[in-house]
Amino acid sequence: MAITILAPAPAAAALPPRDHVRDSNDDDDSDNSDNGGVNLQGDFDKGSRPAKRARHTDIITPGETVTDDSQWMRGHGTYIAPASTEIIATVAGTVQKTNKLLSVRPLRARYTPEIGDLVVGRIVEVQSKRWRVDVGAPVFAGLPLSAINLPGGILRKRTETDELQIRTFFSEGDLLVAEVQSLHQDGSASLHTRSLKFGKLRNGIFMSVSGMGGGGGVVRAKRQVWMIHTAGGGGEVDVILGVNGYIWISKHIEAAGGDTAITRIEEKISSTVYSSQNDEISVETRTEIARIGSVIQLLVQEGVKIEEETISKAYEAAVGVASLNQGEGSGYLGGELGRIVMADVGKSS
Amino acid sequence: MPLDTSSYSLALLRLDGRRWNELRRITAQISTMPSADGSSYLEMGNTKVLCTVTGPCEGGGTRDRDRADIRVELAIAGFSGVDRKRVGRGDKRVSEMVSTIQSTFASTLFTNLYPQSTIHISLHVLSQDGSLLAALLNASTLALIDAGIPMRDYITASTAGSTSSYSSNDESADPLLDLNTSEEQELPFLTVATLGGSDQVSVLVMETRVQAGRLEGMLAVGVDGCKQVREILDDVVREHGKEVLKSGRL
Amino acid sequence: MPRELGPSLNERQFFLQALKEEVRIDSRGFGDFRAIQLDFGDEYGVSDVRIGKTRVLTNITAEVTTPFPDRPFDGPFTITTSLSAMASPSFSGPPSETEVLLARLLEKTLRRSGALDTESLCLIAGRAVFSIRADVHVLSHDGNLTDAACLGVVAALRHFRRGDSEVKGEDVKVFTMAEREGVALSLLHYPLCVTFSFYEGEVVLVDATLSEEQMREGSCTIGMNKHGEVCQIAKLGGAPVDAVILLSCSNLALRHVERMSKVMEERLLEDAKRRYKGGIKAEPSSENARVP
Amino acid sequence: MAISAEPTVVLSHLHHTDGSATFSQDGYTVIGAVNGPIEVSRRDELPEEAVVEVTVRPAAGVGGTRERHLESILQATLRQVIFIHNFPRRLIQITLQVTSTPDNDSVGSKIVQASVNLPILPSLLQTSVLTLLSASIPLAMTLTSILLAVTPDGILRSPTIKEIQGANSVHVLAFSSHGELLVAESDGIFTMDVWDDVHTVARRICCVETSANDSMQEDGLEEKAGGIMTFVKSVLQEKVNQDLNWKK
Amino acid sequence: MAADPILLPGDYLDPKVLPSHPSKALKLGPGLLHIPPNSIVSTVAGRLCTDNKKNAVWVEYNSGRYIPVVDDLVIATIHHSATDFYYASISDYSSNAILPNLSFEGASRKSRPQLAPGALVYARITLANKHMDLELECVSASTGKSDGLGPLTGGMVFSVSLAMARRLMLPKPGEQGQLVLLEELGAAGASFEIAVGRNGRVWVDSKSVKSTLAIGNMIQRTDQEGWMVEKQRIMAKRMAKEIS
Repeated sequence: MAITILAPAPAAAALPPRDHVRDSNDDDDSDNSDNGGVNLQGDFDKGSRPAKRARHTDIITPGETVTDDSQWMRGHGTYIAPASTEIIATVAGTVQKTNKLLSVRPLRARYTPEIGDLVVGRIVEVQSKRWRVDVGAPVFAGLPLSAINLPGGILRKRTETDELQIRTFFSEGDLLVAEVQSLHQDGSASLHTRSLKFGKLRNGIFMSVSGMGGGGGVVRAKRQVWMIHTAGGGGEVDVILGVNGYIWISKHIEAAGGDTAITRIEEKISSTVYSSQNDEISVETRTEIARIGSVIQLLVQEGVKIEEETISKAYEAAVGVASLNQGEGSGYLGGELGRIVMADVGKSS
Repeated sequence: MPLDTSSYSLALLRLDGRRWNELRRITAQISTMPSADGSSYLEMGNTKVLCTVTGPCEGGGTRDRDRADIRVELAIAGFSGVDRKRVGRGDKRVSEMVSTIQSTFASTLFTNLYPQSTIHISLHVLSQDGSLLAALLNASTLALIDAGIPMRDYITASTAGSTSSYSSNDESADPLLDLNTSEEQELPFLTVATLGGSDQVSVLVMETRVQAGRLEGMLAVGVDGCKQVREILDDVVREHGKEVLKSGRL
Repeated sequence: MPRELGPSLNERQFFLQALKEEVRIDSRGFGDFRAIQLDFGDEYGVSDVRIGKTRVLTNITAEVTTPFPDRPFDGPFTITTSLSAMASPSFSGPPSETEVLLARLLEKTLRRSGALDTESLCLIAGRAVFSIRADVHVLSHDGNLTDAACLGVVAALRHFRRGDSEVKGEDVKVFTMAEREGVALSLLHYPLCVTFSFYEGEVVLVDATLSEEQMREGSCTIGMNKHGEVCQIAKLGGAPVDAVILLSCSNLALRHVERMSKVMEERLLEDAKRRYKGGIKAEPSSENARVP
Repeated sequence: MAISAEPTVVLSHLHHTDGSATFSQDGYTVIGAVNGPIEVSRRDELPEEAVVEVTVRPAAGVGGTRERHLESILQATLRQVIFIHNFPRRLIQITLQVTSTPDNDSVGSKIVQASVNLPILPSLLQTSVLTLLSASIPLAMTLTSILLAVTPDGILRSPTIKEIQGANSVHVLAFSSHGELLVAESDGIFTMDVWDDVHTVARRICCVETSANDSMQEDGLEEKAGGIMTFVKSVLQEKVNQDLNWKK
Repeated sequence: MAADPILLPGDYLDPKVLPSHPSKALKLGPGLLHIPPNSIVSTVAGRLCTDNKKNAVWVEYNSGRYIPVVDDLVIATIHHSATDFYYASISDYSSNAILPNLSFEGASRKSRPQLAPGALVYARITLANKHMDLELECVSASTGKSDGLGPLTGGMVFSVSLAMARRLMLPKPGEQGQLVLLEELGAAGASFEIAVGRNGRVWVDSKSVKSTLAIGNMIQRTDQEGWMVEKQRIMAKRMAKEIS
């Protein structure tokens, strides 16, 4: 075995005394500069060596002390080391200060429910008086039978008959949009759908961007549900961005009669709200729904936050790109097309 | 094939040209897999591992109802080693590593924040060249940070060896940091993992015979190696964080 | 799946308070073992180790087999550990984590450290070797199975006698104990395990009972021989412990290993004397001399 | 060491089990432990009676078909002995660990051992019953068991391995405390007449020949050497007296 | 030596040994089974005991697993809670017993004790049926008072044999059970609280860790080593001196 023997080091340095090892950190730098030629590629530039690093970045990482000032209270993403006042980060993210509350918001994390969140979820289990709903949180959320609009009137009392036919409202696999009503001690959420905005979802497609970080991908915004007037004869398409990173894109269905009397709406509830049957959806609408889906996927890939503004812009750009490539009107926005769309989005913002 | 260690005392360089206290090249990436809650890819020299974290998600609390369970899966690819041997599911060495990783993070993560749920850590070994357990622990730490699961501090790991085997009572033996496969086969070594680059040792595994007196030196080098690894991993996380901030996702 | 209750909150609190006052529930010192009792069976290679209420029975057997093709000179040495419902109902069913880790620890301490000279088991290279098998039966589990099992296997290996053998050309003849006296195995060193349990970051207990094990935050098993060679260290996760404490554990381990080695030495000697008195040659015939 | 023909018993010596016993006889030593009645997994539970689980573990190696066969005999027998209707949806778990067998005459005798199932059966049966008694699990009866070999020289009690190998047939019989035959397992060639003889001999050895409902006359029967029932009774008497020494 | 006969399972009782009471019906205690029309058979190994006053007969034995009987007092460990119940365990590997949230003194829908998993309660068995889940209560259903039942805080639990638990709970342990340890400890000035569960668990609390341990260990040793009255007296005095 051929070994190139490099010039031996001076004899004095040949045997590093063993008790010396503990201080080796101190000589580390000198050691490294000695053999600068052997610089490890994995080593980051010296300026960013932690010992010398000025904490100019806003990123804080687990184990890092946020403050040792005892006037702050610790919030999410931090802990206080036993027998000290130091508040230490437990996640990698940015510091957030709310009054005297200090918390670290992770760069990315699973969705943690908060009261008032609009979420899209999927029924995973039907129990006698409630449903268990996957909302992408650490544990399933609950939707009590008492927290939905029952057919035949908003104010109607729930009866045993309703309990027996609980599956006629929601059954396993059904998708719904709901609001977080309350939180339990273990962090699990209780949902409600007691508004016409909420309820069962149909006539569309489901997407999950929770991989890009629930809180990070979809942000809590003023408007999470809106309508896009699509191009190409697709008509109106609804977009629902669940704060939990679950997204629903569907054909817009006009509530029958528009703003007629409330009693009419109630009747409406009974007939269609819990239907699992899709309406007639034209090919054009389907194309545009798919295009919006692709747009969102593209934004996720590019690490752009998902909100009404970015989606609308990107959608317009995508429509523009599609009109250039007439005849190849697939909604697919991978590769080159995606780059063009993103360039357009960048220009307009 | 026995490893020729005789040249070490001449040049004080190891066969791959490193000094006694030098780590191999460590490169790592996080958020490598968008569909997982957290993911990482880590290379320590030619040891390459992939880690994905899913969760915390529903179902769990079997050990303790007030905490999340941690489930670890470890798959060692048949092509990862020299002998291309398939590692079965029932392999005790694998079970031991799985149990070590599970137990390490069970006392590092704040699992009490996620009662009745499970955190899945799935590890894939693509290539093995020594310090496997250390690489797995490091990759898991990164993926767990990426998943935003609260932890006390980084768990970082490295290996340390000694330049002469147990039989030769060589007083002048040097400790070595971060062993590769051929060094592991020939020399006594240990794997050590510490919390946050401190002297707090979470994992200490040694499977070879060595004089007790040599332990201190090896442990000190190993602990120091963990400290260095922590800085490298921390830089990876910070770099990634900066990018995320730049793209305006937060 | 039957489950164990585990210590109640009251017991946990009481235990931790007692630790603060430097008291253990069974009023032992933190660094003390329970009483160790080592017995040997009537047959060779059977050891019965009792540490407090923990009891482990080890049985060594030898058989002539063909060696593995890649190791033609080595006699295979296997250690099987079985935790049955006898030790705890939760051990019925597939091997538990406890069982796998115990097997691994014994394997690392005894096999990887080369305690048994496997080459001495070779009769005809590539054709015939003695294969040695150690069956470890846990009869009662009140903590610290590892140390008990390791002591049990080493003691049983030292106690074991395989049948004497003769090789004539290609033929191997193994004599029964009646025909010729048995041959002791060749052991290169006698590694033993000492397990430390950690609490509250700094309290270190030796030889934890089952309930102490259920309440510990971490543990470390050190395998050593009396010459001060560390054969194996296993701190497999758990709460972090200062490196200095771990090093002091290895010093403490040596003391216990020396003590256990002495117990083993004495008991082996006593057993040898007992056997000699009866006349080892007279032994086989006694089997037939039964009460009519 | 010398193999004692007299059986020896240690009762309730294992920690963490509900009952335990070590029984040695004819060179066989078996350690038994019982847990129960305990929770049983949903999959295995019986709605009206207890599940009886018997595990036999050999001294060396892992259990195979031989052990499974012994387990099935034991399980069927013990279900008759235990009041299983008292514990519906519960489990009574019996583990029998063989620790020594009397066959060290020839090295590597595992193969020989594997072909012979019966000789160890009486020890297993006796151990399991003693273990159940130690756990105070309600039983309908106690049980005594014996191994007999029919050789050209006549019927032998507690035969050695060699004698078994030379025997025409081997029989294991077990009797309840009321003298009813519970187990009859035979191996070899024999006629019904021979079997009848075997039955008579076995019954005489196992059961204390007395009117069944008179339990207080045992003193007079002590001389009847070999009354296994007497032996079991004296062992338990000792245990009960020790346990209840506080009770006047 | 023993006046009372030792019984083995399957032994028929001699009608002569049965107590004969003119008016009361014969009561069969543990370990006996009535096979109609008029045979009585033992099911365990133990000693036959009779009580002529109560016209009762039973088998005294000490071993095995605790088998729940209605009205027994037990020390149970909370396993987890559900909306209306706590699930509590009274021995390892047994299925859980049900303890209603409201069966505590003064408990109402609004205020009921919050018990974490692992907490101990001293409870009475209200339902023990082989086909049904065990049920417990920590309050007397008739008076609404706890009568000493309820959550146990602090202290330490020691395991003893089932017979020892019975002896500790006898109305006159000294006379009926040759057990004077507790009285002697009290007389020697040791102060402590004790709760005995029929399931073989004894809870002890006192002012210090050391004395609690000493008392607990003494109870265990009396049980395991079979200390007679004299020995109990000596040891109790010695211990009282040590801990005071």
